[in-house]
Amino acid sequence: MSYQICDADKTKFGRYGGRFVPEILMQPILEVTEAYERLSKSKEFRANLEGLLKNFAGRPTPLYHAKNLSKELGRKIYLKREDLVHGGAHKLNNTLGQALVAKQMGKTRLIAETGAGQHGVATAIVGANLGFETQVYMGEVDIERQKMNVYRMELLGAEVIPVRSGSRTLKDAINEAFRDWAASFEHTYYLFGTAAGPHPYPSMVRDFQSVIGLEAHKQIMEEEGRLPDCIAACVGGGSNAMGIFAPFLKDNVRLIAVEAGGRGLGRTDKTADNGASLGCGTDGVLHGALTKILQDPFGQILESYSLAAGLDYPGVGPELAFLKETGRVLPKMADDKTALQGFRQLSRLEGIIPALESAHAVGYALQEPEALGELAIINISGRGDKDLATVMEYETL
Amino acid sequence: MSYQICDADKTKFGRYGGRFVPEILMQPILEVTEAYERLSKSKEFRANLEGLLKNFAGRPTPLYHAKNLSKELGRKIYLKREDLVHGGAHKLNNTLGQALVAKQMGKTRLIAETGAGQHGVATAIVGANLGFETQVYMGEVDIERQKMNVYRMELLGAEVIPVRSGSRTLKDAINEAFRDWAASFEHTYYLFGTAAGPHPYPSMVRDFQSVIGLEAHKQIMEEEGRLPDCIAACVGGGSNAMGIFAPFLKDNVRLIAVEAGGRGLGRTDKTADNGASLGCGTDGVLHGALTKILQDPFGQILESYSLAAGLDYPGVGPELAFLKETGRVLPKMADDKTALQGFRQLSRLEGIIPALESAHAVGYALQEPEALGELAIINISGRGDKDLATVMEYETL
Amino acid sequence: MRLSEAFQAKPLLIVYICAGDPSPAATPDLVKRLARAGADIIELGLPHSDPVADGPTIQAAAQRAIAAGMNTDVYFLVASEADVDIPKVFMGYYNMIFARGLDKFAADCARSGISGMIVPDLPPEEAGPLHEACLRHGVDLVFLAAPNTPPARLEMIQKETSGFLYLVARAGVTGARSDILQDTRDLIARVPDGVPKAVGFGISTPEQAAEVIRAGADAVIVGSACVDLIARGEIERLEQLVREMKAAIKAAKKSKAPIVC
Amino acid sequence: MRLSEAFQAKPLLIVYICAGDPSPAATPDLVKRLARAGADIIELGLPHSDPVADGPTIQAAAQRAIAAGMNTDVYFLVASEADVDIPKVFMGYYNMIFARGLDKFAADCARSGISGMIVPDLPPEEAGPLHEACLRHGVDLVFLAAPNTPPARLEMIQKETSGFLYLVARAGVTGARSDILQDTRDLIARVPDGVPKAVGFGISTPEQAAEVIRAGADAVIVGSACVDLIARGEIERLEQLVREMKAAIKAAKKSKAPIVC
Ligand SMILES: Cc1ncc(COP(=O)(O)O)c(C=O)c1O
Ligand SMILES: Cc1ncc(COP(=O)(O)O)c(C=O)c1O
Repeated sequence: MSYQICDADKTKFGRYGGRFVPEILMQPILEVTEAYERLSKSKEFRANLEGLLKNFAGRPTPLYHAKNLSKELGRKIYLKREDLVHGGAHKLNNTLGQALVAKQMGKTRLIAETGAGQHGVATAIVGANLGFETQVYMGEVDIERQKMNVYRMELLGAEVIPVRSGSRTLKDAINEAFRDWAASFEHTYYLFGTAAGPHPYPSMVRDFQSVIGLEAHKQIMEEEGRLPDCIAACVGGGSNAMGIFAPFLKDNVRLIAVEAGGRGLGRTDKTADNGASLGCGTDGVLHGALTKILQDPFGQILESYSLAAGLDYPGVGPELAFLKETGRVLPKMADDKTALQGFRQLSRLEGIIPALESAHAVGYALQEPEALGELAIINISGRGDKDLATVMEYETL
Repeated sequence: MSYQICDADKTKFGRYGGRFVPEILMQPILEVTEAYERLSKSKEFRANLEGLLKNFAGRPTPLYHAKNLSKELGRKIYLKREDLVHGGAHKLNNTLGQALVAKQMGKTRLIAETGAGQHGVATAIVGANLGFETQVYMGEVDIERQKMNVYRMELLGAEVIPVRSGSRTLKDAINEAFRDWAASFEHTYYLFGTAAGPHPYPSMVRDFQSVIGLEAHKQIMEEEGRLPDCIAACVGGGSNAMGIFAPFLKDNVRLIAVEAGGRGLGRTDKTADNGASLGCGTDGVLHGALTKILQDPFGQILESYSLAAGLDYPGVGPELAFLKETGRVLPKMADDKTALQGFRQLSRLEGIIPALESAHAVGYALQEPEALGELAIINISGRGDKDLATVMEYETL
Repeated sequence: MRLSEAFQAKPLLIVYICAGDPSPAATPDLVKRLARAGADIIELGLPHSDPVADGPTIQAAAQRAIAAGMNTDVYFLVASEADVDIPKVFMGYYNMIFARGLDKFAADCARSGISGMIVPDLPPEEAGPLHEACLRHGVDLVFLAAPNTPPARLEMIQKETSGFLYLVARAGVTGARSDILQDTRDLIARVPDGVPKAVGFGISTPEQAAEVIRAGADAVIVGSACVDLIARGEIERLEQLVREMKAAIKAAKKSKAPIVC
Repeated sequence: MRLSEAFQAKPLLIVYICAGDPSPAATPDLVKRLARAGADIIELGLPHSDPVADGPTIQAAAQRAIAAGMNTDVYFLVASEADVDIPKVFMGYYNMIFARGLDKFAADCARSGISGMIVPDLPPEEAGPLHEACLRHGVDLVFLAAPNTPPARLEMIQKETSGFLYLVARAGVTGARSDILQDTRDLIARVPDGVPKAVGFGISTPEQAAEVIRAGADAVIVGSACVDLIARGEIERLEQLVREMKAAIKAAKKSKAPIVC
């Protein structure tokens, strides 16, 4: 396994990325950058992380040939099984890596933001395992709709701090975590949950998540003796997508980023009916990076919408914004209904209940199978247990 | 990997086991016996199963050195991570194996019983994946308290049939499944969920689950260069325990079977306050086998009790009954409170939320660490996500 | 009376009831009424918490009986009191026998006038010890054969059974059904004439009973249909049903040409 | 008036308010009152949906202002109307500027009498294009330095800033606090005398303001304390606070011996 090292002076992907943060946070962020650059070259650090990925997180995850789905779609489909990672999603790949960075930096406290609770749980897990005090910011609205994950975090010894500002969802939880960090950086590490945010987070998170793609690259060559025609992954902030895409960027593989189409393309003054910042967003600055965002003409951030809490974010990582611009990554949308179809179909056909987020990639594949070519990989970023209540409720609507 | 083959004429372990079933079921059971014996020697069958275990179920599962728990207990503790198996518990090891047997037998329909829903979900998963019609019997009481697992089964395309007879729990679901099978055996395979029931189920389920112990045996030798002093596993019917114990039976390793102590040793006319048939039961026949059971002086089966639905069963597999008699396996109890302590402690110390069932083994270890020796393995048979509502509710009592 | 003796006077009607349903006190009288109505053998069920071979009707009867205080001690009291001059046969699950001790159980059967035992979850392979106890106390141990029992096994069961051979009419559990299958006819045909054979599971009407006798059975066992009437408190209709069944099998015995229904 | 001109008459009191709070219509009058009460510079905030550098007080003000119809177009109307003879400085997040277009934004500032811009989420590294736009339109671009800004970086920021240097009084976000830390004193001391330096974040009382001036600052920025009074509708107390602050820093300037509080 080898991580793509981010280069000291390169904080941007084309015009995207950068560090648009208050001065008080520049020093903490530069320290994280420096620590990560140093550690990513350290054999000991990598051995340590690889040990945890293997023995604690349960890696490698299988690349599963989904025979029934393949038959349904008339092409050969493999599923990358991040649903089997400890905690139930790819999120732990990143939290393990960053928590080890935090440890090496001598920090004793972790803070994180969470929307659906998956990154919060993954942070609480590493907090417990590696002995940090852990506090997770979560919007009040999200706390209400994700009670079980709140309880999981608490069981794991983390404190969940309700965020009452703004739209009281993920976006505001991130704001609040930055505010905390601005006062606490001395002992505290901000463990960001997706491949967005100020540099070095987009690169670092992509690197830690690229274990997905590195495994998949090796596995598909072993199984098929060739690379896939296509890889599809869902996109919230972009961490699972960049994780599986990164090791294939130089290859002739079509990379499809499936965003939340939500209820459609509608907008109001303050809200968008989707979470499709890559497909429908415009250039802007959110959470420390210049990227594609959902905003009004004046630059106010819109509240996004998706049935999948993990895709319900008005921004996206800057590297994906760049890769969209260059045409290397194709942004696509799956709306709520399509995602639900993916959710049901994968459950029935293969006995795998995907996360609603991942179900967007599956749903897209069901709708546009030709886009997948003859041999494709779909990234199943997480398992759907967390979404049962949501889907049940949606059904009765 | 090599399975311990069960011997054609040997239906018993000492005086335990056998086939106490209605004549109408003898032929179906003999056919299963024959098919299993034949297939367990078939290279193709084994390759097929190993493929699914690796690529679909996510095996091998890690043997994780739990550093914080080790420190807490003053000895070196490894956790066998069945919580990472697809579906969330060791149950899939067995359902994959048996479903492949059923497929080879030309059956088109699977039936199963379930208590907490874990075996039902594991059956629904293989039913979906391998293309069976699947029906799962589940007591009305259990349906009420395990709504999420009912919904999971339905999502996976299985039908959940409510059982209204008897105590309307697991025991009665098994009765009902046998009744179904007595009329449907021609096309239907009864996929039994634990290492109990009539021969060949106890041997077959043990064999399919012994992948746990075979992996652990190899892993502990790789890590430590020696065998553990002790292995602890929880016991409902005994499948996860026999699965990890079997490959160590000939070794000098102390094997501890932790049963549900429930509310204590109390009994009424019809109920016991625990699920400790190995520790507190007497010889009797239940669900087709002579074994240790919880019964009144006349032979009526008592309703068992445990906060962990998967341990809430008044019987136990015959092989464990035999191994208890010979002294090879030590039966121990952990009551609800101790299990909850195990649940919380493992969550906080290691970032692993165990199933309430597995938490019994952890709780026992916390209470009697000396019993573990210097180097021990605890089998974490499943993950605790399914138990969050139960634990939350218990807390507020 | 030994069962073999009873089987001299074929065709026989064997009536199953669950001891203790609706109450232990009611059972002896019920047995006597059934005998008077024409039953040739009474199959007296000992209720079990987990009656895996039984359908909903008999399960419910067992639950009522247990709730009404039925247990093994009471069972034998009731059986003694049900003093009739036709044979009584125990029917119940092995664990109830095992719990009391095999020898004691067989002895209690003998003492309370029970001629034989039917244990639906005890195949011959597991029956050795009980068989011995039964021999010691002169109690027959009746085995069952089913439509799916293969020839070699059927032969073994025929050899092992005593009193009579219980032929399971069709796949499934006890409970009233509306037709008699070809399977059942085949099974009856597969057993040589010398073996006394009673057919049960799902026989609920005089027509079915007659059909079974015409197919070659020596006896018909009727259970759920009777239990159902007891559950509804319709004892007179129960006696009526027994009378009709008896008449039907007698008539069938005479005109042995099979009727397709 | 250019900011550098204003800094001739040290010590200065810079007062922050959020444009549009409680309503766009109210803002021009508020600015005039503050100027009359003694403010030397008005920092006029453009509310943003995601004010990451701000504490609860200013967040709430932004939400009120947005709800009351404040947007960038309205902002510049309001700023023009707030016709005072002290400098006005824009304060707001980069995305609002970026969305309008950097050049247009700087031009609008110049047109509506805004002398400078404070953009708390725009470090010098990212500020190149805006800097150019500001130069084109004669608007100062003020950078911030914080207690944890290391020496080399502080030097770079000093060089890059124009108008004055905004010193962040302490770790955290905007919001009233009760003490001034050693960190702040150190930061003030680390900036050479030639650089005009204003200290903000958390200064809410005349005592704190005085202390900051005694520590060597050229100006004090007060924000949340004022916003809080506006939120409560206590405009006279706001004017009173401004008067007291102004008096305190003037007095402090004369007797420059530091007081520990
Ligand atoms: C299972 C799962 N998949 C995908 C996502 C989206 O995040 P990202 O785009 O960073 O992979 C989330 C976020 O919570 C998630 O939980
Ligand atoms: C996680 C888990 N562990 C243990 C058990 C107990 O079963 P067994 O004793 O067969 O392993 C169950 C049963 O449902 C279970 O779900």
